[in-house]
Amino acid sequence: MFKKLLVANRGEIAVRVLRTAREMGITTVAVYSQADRKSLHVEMADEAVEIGPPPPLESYLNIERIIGAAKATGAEAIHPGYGFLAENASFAKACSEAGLIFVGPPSDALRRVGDKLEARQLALSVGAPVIPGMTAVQPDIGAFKKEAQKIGYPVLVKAAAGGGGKGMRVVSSLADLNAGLEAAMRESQTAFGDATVYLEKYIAEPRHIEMQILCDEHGNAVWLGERECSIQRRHQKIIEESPSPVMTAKLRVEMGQTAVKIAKAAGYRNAGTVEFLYEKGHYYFLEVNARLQVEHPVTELCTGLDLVALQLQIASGEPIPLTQEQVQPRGHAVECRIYAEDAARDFLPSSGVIAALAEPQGPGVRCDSGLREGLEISVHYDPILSKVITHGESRDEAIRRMRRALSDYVILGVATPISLLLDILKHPAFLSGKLSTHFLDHHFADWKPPRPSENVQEMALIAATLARAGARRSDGALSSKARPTPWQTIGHWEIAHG
Amino acid sequence: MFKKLLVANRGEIAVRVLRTAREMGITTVAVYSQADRKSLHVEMADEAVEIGPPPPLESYLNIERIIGAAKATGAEAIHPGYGFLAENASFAKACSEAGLIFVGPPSDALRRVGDKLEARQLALSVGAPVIPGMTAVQPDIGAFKKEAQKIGYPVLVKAAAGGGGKGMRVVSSLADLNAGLEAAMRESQTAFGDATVYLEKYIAEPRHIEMQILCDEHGNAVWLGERECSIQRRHQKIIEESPSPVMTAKLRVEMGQTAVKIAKAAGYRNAGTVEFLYEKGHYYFLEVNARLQVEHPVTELCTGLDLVALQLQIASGEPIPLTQEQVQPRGHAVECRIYAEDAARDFLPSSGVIAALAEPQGPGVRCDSGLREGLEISVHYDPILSKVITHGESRDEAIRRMRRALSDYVILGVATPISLLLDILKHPAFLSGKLSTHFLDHHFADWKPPRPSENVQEMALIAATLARAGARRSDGALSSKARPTPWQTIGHWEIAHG
Amino acid sequence: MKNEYILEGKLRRVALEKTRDGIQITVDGNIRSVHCEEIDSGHFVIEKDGVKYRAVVREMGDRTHVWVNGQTVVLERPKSEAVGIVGSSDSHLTAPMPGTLSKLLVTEGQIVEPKQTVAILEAMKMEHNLRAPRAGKVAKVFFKEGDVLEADATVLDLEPLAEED
Amino acid sequence: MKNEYILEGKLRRVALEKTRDGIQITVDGNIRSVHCEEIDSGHFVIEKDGVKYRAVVREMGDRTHVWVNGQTVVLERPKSEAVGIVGSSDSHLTAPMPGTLSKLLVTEGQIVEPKQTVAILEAMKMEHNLRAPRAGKVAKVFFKEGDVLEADATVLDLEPLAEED
Repeated sequence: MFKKLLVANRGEIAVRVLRTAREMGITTVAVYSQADRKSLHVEMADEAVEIGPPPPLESYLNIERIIGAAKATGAEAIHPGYGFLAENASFAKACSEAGLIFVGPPSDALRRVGDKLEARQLALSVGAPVIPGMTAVQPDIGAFKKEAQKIGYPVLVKAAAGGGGKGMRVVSSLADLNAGLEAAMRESQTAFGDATVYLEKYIAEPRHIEMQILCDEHGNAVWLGERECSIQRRHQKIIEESPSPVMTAKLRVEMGQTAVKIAKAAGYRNAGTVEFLYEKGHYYFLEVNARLQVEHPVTELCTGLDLVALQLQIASGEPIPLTQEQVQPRGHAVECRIYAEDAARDFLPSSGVIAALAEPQGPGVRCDSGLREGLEISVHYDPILSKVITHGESRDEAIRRMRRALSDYVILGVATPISLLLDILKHPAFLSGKLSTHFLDHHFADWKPPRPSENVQEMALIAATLARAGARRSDGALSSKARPTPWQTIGHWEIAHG
Repeated sequence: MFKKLLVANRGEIAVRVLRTAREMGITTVAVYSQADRKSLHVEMADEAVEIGPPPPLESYLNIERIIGAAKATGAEAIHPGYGFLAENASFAKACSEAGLIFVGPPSDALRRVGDKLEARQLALSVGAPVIPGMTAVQPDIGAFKKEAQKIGYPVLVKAAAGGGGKGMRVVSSLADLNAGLEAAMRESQTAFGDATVYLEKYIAEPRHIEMQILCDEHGNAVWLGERECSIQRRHQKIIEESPSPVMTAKLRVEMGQTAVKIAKAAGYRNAGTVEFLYEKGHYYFLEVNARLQVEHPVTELCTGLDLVALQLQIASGEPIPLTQEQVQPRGHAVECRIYAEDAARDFLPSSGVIAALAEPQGPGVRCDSGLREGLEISVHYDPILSKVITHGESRDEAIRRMRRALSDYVILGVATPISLLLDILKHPAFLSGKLSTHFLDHHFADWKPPRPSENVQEMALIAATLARAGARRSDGALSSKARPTPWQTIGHWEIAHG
Repeated sequence: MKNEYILEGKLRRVALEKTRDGIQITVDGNIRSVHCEEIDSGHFVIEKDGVKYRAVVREMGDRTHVWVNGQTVVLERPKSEAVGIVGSSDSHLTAPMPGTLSKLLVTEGQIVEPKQTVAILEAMKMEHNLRAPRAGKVAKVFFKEGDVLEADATVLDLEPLAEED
Repeated sequence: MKNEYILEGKLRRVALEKTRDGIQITVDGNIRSVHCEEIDSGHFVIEKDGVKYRAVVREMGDRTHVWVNGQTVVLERPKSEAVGIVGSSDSHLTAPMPGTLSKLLVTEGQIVEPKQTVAILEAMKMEHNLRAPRAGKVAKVFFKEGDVLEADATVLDLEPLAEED
């Protein structure tokens, strides 16, 4: 095992990777932009290197700076997290050219699965079911029109380099095709630096079900069970769970084996996810996510494995330490993503300062977070703040636990989707497992946050007034630790009747 | 299932029970003494009832007040936690007489296993191995002298009503017998209101290994695997783990079956623990802990079960929802207890205010805590603050994870044994699993906290000075929320060389 | 002390007054029988009619955010400006967050429908549609494509449609 | 600003001084080349020679507790009293924590050996032995069995043994 690891990411995923690395006795190096000087991942690492101004292109996407930081600190390996450079074949190549271990697939495999069209060909070559659509990059709008005509509207325009729902547009008629292509290309260019898009049949009511896999350089490969990620907004997952409510033991083995076949055909290595759409008993290969995914904790809680530890072991050349038979998922896990966004205003990202924070705790509750009070949530980066993951003996227990955890989660200062998530977790369609990627459109299109009851409103008014009274009283009476000790505050008030 | 539960306890265990009850949709009632008005368990419950002044006898041990609170709030059941009234047969009886469900064994079973001598007889009756010693209450010092003579010094004087190491004394010669008896009786009277003590053979190098069991009123009983709790100070556990490093599959089944036999013979119901001493391949019945134990999370992390949920199900008359074959422990779990005590000064309890707090988080880390910043740690109660429990695929991973978690745990204001725990977790004898209840005496008798390096000392001096500078600067510039916002503080200082 | 907030568009008044028996709390002039415990700075447990409410308060400029039992309530301090000024959302279109104006879809003088997308703002690697709050004529546009906007920057002014429009 | 602390029995001096390039930190007169980041009130990350130290500071009366990378360091403010006063631990025996004096094992005039248990304090449901800090004669006992003691209450005074003892 290497001795020193640089984590080329920020936020909750950098913190999560750093924790495992520290537990393995590996010295850790964080990198950070000028906007992230006070971030938790910077504090947690043994060393930290500033790599540039806030815009990602000048810092977290700056390959030269990151490799420079690794060389300067003597790091032997780089973990890219997710997003940023995680699936960037040039970065993987630059790492190996600099003599650094890239904790992820080899550059070739990244390129192969990163190109959606090539990945599709790979899937076809091993006999995996795929969605009807384009099989090669098309030069002009005419080709798109023809293909759309052939497979029938609605069609889906997708970025070839895409992921995370970016650079994707549903086009329901010829009249909208041009605008949809343009929007997808513009977004793809911005997000991935590549405007190439393609087109496929739009599946009306799919579930998103994906399979976690591991491959090592010794030819071993295992699948670790599925995650259902159908609850999405803006094509981006917000609730994930495992097992999927529609999964059968037979289908799981079939999808698992298909996923491993695709990965092997791609020369894949390390942890990865093969995504499928599922509708009415059929599944279709969607794409390979060649990275540790946001929702990986769902699989960790079910299998008892530490995927980051396994990633580091595989990257250092060790074989996968378990056989397919030793993978024995247990119970049910659910993850809710907490974004800085306003669910009532079309999920508009929200920036600001974390003014108050209390994260959920307790048996079966895990909170992967990069937050602390006083942290500024910058406009420069993906607005994910944290993830709450719960595990229970049954789906019902995991969901009830999640409701308890979310209703204990205090975040003030930025908007979060917590009240939407709580409403979803109570919805009959969710509870009965009737999911599709259009779940939110079907059931929550006009969602408004529940109006606070008159009692809750009055308590808010009273608490705000008490806080002002308290703040006033502590003026000039503050201790040197700059916050009032309990006995300096207003204390216990018993209000007499009448 | 009942609809409303009163939790007759405080601190971390009350919080832990409340969490599961809330997840099960049960309305919760907390009780609290005047010292605990601002405690987390009071805040977390749906309702809260003050039950008296700080001394336990006037509040948490006041049966009448607690039952009164249950009646007044319409609670149908009472969970006693551990300590206080958890194993009090009169309390269990008073509950059932008041028409309340006591979440624990029936009063008769409590009395039977609570009397150490009767429990010994029970164990003998089912063929369980026991430690040589007294088999009945003895009226005078003469009988103790005779018995000690018979089994040979050293002998152990134990409180018949005892537990948690209270009311216990090792006596190594006739000369010390009188003093030992007196001390044990005095402590037993104080702790349990009963001065009855007895005597048994003192086993020199035992391991403490216990078996978690569940029994329901339908005659079902299962064992959930063992915990090794050999690392103790003052006869009280501080590190627990599962599985035990010396356990074999065969021995586990044997001890599990023995534990279930004893419980059945006692007419036991609900969750409980049968404690054994183990030495050189032999095990001896020690006692039954007729309650949820402090270290129950170790079993929860290994089995994936929620013992409190199971307790509530059993108490409401449901059968145990799983068979012995369905109990499939996985991986390894370790628990460290965090007490308010000074490990360098003979574990002297420490009282004070929690001035700073940051609890460990991350994959495989659970922190059961009743803490928050500003909380006053009172002298009136058991000094347990919280528990850190880690789970890993192997013992090694669980231990490494615990070291990471403890080194991230910030508690200022009261002394804690964290640096001792960290030293134990690095000790070769601990790492190789060579444990006994005298582990600390053998390896840590003269332990002193590691001296901070000169660099750490200087950083402490610099940080303290910066904090004073910051506190000064924020004087008069404080916002109404009474703490400086990040941009009011001294911020980013780059110190020029020479 | 007396405190005023705007909540759900209504002016609400809270008063704390010392009495012989403790402190009397009134909301909009009605006495509230509650039990309050300050747990920590800005952190309260309030009991009313046997029901407990956990509240965490943070003042952020003109707004006070209060978390109560899992819900967040935002209180506004009444503005000192004279009542009657039209809300900014009605006559101006403002950037809801900082970002780059990646696309401007209207020109001055153009008539827009309610909810019509008039501009696209790019922030946090996503595109966000800025929509007209109501029907109107674009009176003035303050930025051009590619400009970087601060939060709450006015992107354009809308004027009401004249009868003949 | 200048700050003085007692640490491990030694007087340590820290000075912060504004210079043209930033702020200069000296410890005991030696300039320290460090990079300091204040993360939150009383919460710092300090880097020295490429190594990072996380520090959390709380002042508690005369003592400052500092958590640094998992270790807790306690700094004392130098007392203003004249040097030379005998430490309380030498001539008095004080209660290390609040509790009930459950057993008093010596009487006035009795001679005690170092580490001899002279009283038993009961607190947090446990018994704690109070031991003589050194050999001496019990000059005065201030409490009787059953009394409730505050932390740091003097339980008894010890006087040095005369030659003839």
